[in-house]
Amino acid sequence: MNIKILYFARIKESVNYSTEDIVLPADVSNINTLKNYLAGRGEVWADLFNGKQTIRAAINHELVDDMMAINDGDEVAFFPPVTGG
Amino acid sequence: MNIKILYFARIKESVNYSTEDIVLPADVSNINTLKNYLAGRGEVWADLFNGKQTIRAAINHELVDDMMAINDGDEVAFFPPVTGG
Amino acid sequence: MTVQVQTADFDVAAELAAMRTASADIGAVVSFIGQVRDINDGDAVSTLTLEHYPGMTERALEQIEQEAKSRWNISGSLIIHRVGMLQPLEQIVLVAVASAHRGEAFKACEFIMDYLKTQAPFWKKESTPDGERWVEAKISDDEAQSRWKQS
Amino acid sequence: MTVQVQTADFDVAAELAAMRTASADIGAVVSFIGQVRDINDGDAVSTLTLEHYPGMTERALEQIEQEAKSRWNISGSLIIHRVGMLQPLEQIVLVAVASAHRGEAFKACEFIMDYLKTQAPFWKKESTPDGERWVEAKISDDEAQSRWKQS
Repeated sequence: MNIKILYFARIKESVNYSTEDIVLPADVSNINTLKNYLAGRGEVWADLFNGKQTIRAAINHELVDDMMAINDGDEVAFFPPVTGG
Repeated sequence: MNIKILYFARIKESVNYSTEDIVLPADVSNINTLKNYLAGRGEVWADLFNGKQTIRAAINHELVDDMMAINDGDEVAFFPPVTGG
Repeated sequence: MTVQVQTADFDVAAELAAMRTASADIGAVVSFIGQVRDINDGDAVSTLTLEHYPGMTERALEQIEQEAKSRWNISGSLIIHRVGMLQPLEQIVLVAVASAHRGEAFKACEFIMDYLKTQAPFWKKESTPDGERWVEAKISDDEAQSRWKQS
Repeated sequence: MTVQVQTADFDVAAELAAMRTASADIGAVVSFIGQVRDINDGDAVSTLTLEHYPGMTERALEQIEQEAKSRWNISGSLIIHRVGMLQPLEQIVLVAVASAHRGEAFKACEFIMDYLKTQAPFWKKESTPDGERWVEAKISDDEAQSRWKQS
């Protein structure tokens, strides 16, 4: 399936992407498996997505946990814990 | 001893005084005995000071309880529970 | 630490700006504005008259501010309370607290209001279609204050 | 119930006056103003840049307001949050809640701030003498939010 991924704050700076459209492999079905998939892209990605850092995820503008399923056409976002206010 | 008494809000309206200077009898030494003394002035005063209504007292601008001693030259005030804010 | 008791209205913007810009160490300003409601206990209110005890009022408000300052790490506080005759929608009271962090500012501001409601010598009289009446103190205000008692 | 995310500064006086005078049933307006501090974690801060997630930000803030409205009897609420580059002493955020009575306004306003701090997608980057750095989330903010959890 096709999804859009957005990156914010220091994650965006680390991966040098703010957004990408990707076709997910068949075995990537939720946030957790997507993180594992991204961690396989190289050292920078592994550092971010190997589970040692707290990375929050949203699907279609809703905060979700790692077990949340991803569907075709979703907008997925990864970002650090928020620091507004 | 000589003291000044101030009355506020509905107490002032009931007794028709806002302030008076009085010489206290020898047996009036604290707020409680002063209330009893004032209650003896007549029906309006008895209604206010017989203990059935909540009447707060202050001495020299400090809220006090009924056992607080009164000294010569004090400014004593009687008023209903406050309702500002 | 400022206390003002006055008949004139107050300028919330100017007061909050002065409080906020007093120091660049201030991260949070919490404020409370109280205003005259046009209805109370089910009756229409056309005017509200506030009586107070000059001298004691200022002293009581200053003591409340001091107590707040002793309990929380706050940079500044302000209490402005009006007296005299007010109409519905007019401002009655402004309490503002500045602090480096929000939690202390929220607590100190609510503390000041809860103590003001039970300790500061102000009395409200309402004009309603049935005539004038003194506003009765609320048990809920005593309860609000008692939450802050320290053992 | 209003939410605004903007680069421009906001006029606290106008916003609070509009909120306060929306109804003569309103007796209390509690507000929070957050501003840029010139020091953080012991280092001088020359500028603060706020990034956010357009679309999700507004949605998250609206959900926080809805949750506050469902928990307390409030007449109105307002959240204005700035993004982009700010200097020390500039205003970052205004949260205001109007209610008939003060207790609900205080609780709802602090609730909105605590949730905003942990749920709304904003990120702060500071410029210090040692360069730029992203502000780290605080455990104390998670703890502040968790106080409001309902069983």
